[in-house]
Amino acid sequence: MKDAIVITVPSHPKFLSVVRAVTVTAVRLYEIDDTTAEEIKLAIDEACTNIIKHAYRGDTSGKIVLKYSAGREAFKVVIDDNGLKARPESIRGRSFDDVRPGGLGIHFIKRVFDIYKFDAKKKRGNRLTLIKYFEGEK
Amino acid sequence: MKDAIVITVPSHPKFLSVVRAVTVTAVRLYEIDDTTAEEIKLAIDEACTNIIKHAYRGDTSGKIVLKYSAGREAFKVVIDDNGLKARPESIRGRSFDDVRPGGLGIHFIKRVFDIYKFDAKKKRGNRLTLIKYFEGEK
Amino acid sequence: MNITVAVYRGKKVVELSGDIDMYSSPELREHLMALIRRKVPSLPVNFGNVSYIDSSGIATFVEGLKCMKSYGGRLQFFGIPEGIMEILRFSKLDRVFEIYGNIEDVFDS
Amino acid sequence: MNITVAVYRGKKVVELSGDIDMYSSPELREHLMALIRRKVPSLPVNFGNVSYIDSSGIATFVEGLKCMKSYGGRLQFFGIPEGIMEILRFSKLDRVFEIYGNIEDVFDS
Ligand SMILES: Nc1ncnc2c1ncn2[C@@H]1O[C@H](COP(=O)(O)OP(=O)(O)O)[C@@H](O)[C@H]1O
Ligand SMILES: Nc1ncnc2c1ncn2[C@@H]1O[C@H](COP(=O)(O)OP(=O)(O)O)[C@@H](O)[C@H]1O
Repeated sequence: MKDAIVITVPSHPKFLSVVRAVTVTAVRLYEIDDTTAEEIKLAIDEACTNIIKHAYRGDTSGKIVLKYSAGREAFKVVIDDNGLKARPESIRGRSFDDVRPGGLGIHFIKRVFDIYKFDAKKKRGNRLTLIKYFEGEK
Repeated sequence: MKDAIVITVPSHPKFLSVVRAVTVTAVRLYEIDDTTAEEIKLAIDEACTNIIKHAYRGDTSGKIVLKYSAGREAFKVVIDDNGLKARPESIRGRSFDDVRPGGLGIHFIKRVFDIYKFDAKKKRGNRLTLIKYFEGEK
Repeated sequence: MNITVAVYRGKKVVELSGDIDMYSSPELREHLMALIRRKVPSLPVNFGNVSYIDSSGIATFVEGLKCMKSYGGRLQFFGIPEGIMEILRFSKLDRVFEIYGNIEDVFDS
Repeated sequence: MNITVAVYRGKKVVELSGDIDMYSSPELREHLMALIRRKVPSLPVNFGNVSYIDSSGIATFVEGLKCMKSYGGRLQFFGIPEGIMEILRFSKLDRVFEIYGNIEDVFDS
């Protein structure tokens, strides 16, 4: 998991385009196929959107730090914020049959990432770890 | 100069594509026109290439940290490394009439940036500040 | 994202391009709702030049659809790129929205 | 960056695409030098699909040109996008390299 890329952006939605650009270019370095790359781009965008909405409650003066790395077995993104603590047990996507605005983000994240985990030891803010395992050898 | 974007990449040429992607997307946020955006993309790439070649002498295990920000008057990029100290007085592009490989990078950087300055106070490594002033009001 | 309203065969068509995300969806919502408030009977939306949509963009359209349904209006998507179609299928929203191949299919419907 | 060698009217043409930077230029150098070592009398290079070139890429071509000139060979660029042409003009290298509009112009030269 060496060769990490770290990016810090303000918690303002206008920086999501920067996060997407880094994500797609980073993913390409790790030789991940285009379809998966698009799924990862959406997932990371959704994770940041959730931080802006729920952890920072729309306060755009906070920070989001993303760290991308990959080894032979997995691609990993660790996302830190200094917002309100998430209650992981209450994070759940809504049922697809219940059609109303919202509640899709978590589904988009879990569609592509095998691990979606908040670090319980972090004192202030949140650290979310997302891991996607590669299939077979790489 | 708030709302900064900070990115850290290893001093390996394969991460230049990530730096270019961030640069172009960042520049677009600050409403810089496309021609200038392309010039800035090239300039930042050249500054990082120089760090890999001259500050790290090809050692790919170092780090390059880029901080992008913009105010009403200027667009600024500050680039930090932990490599060998540059001797700013010896940094000079070669004459265009002397056609041989190399020596174009500095010209590409100074073409678009008004300020190209190493921080003399930095103890270890280098801090290069690049500033582009906006013309007229913005 | 860029949003314009074109007129095709005398009917308003929403033309979208670029990325629709948490940053741009409020602007999309504003334009969409301005049209819907006038109770347009049908509203075709061209997705042909949309490069990206996230859950904020989708939520905006779900909201628009609910509003239109309340007065019997129809929200009609066409020209959806495969990557976006995939997201709608995954979210089971391909069954919820009216989806057409191109503008002619919308008019023939 | 992607590099392939096509054959057009019985002649080798280097086809480049993507970004040429410090990461990809060593591969470009290898391919270019392998051709030049065989003392090809002329070498057309298609820039039509090149999205980006930095000083490392330019240095590679300057080196290739110098090698070819040593035996009277000709390095010929064509299809250069405006952004890249701008960089060559700025570096005064538009006077150093042979530059053509398209492959036909190269053959007619
Ligand atoms: N980073 C986060 N911090 C706190 N709560 C979160 C976070 N991410 C998601 N949640 C909770 O999980 C729910 C589902 O998230 P999501 O599927 O993205 O839908 P939405 O954000 O549109 O409601 C949210 O409504 C929120 O209550
Ligand atoms: N970051 C740096 N650290 C130390 N020396 C540098 C740095 N950047 C440039 N230089 C010096 O300035 C010279 C000119 O730089 P440049 O125009 O980029 O050409 P090139 O790197 O191809 O030689 C270099 O050869 C080098 O001696």
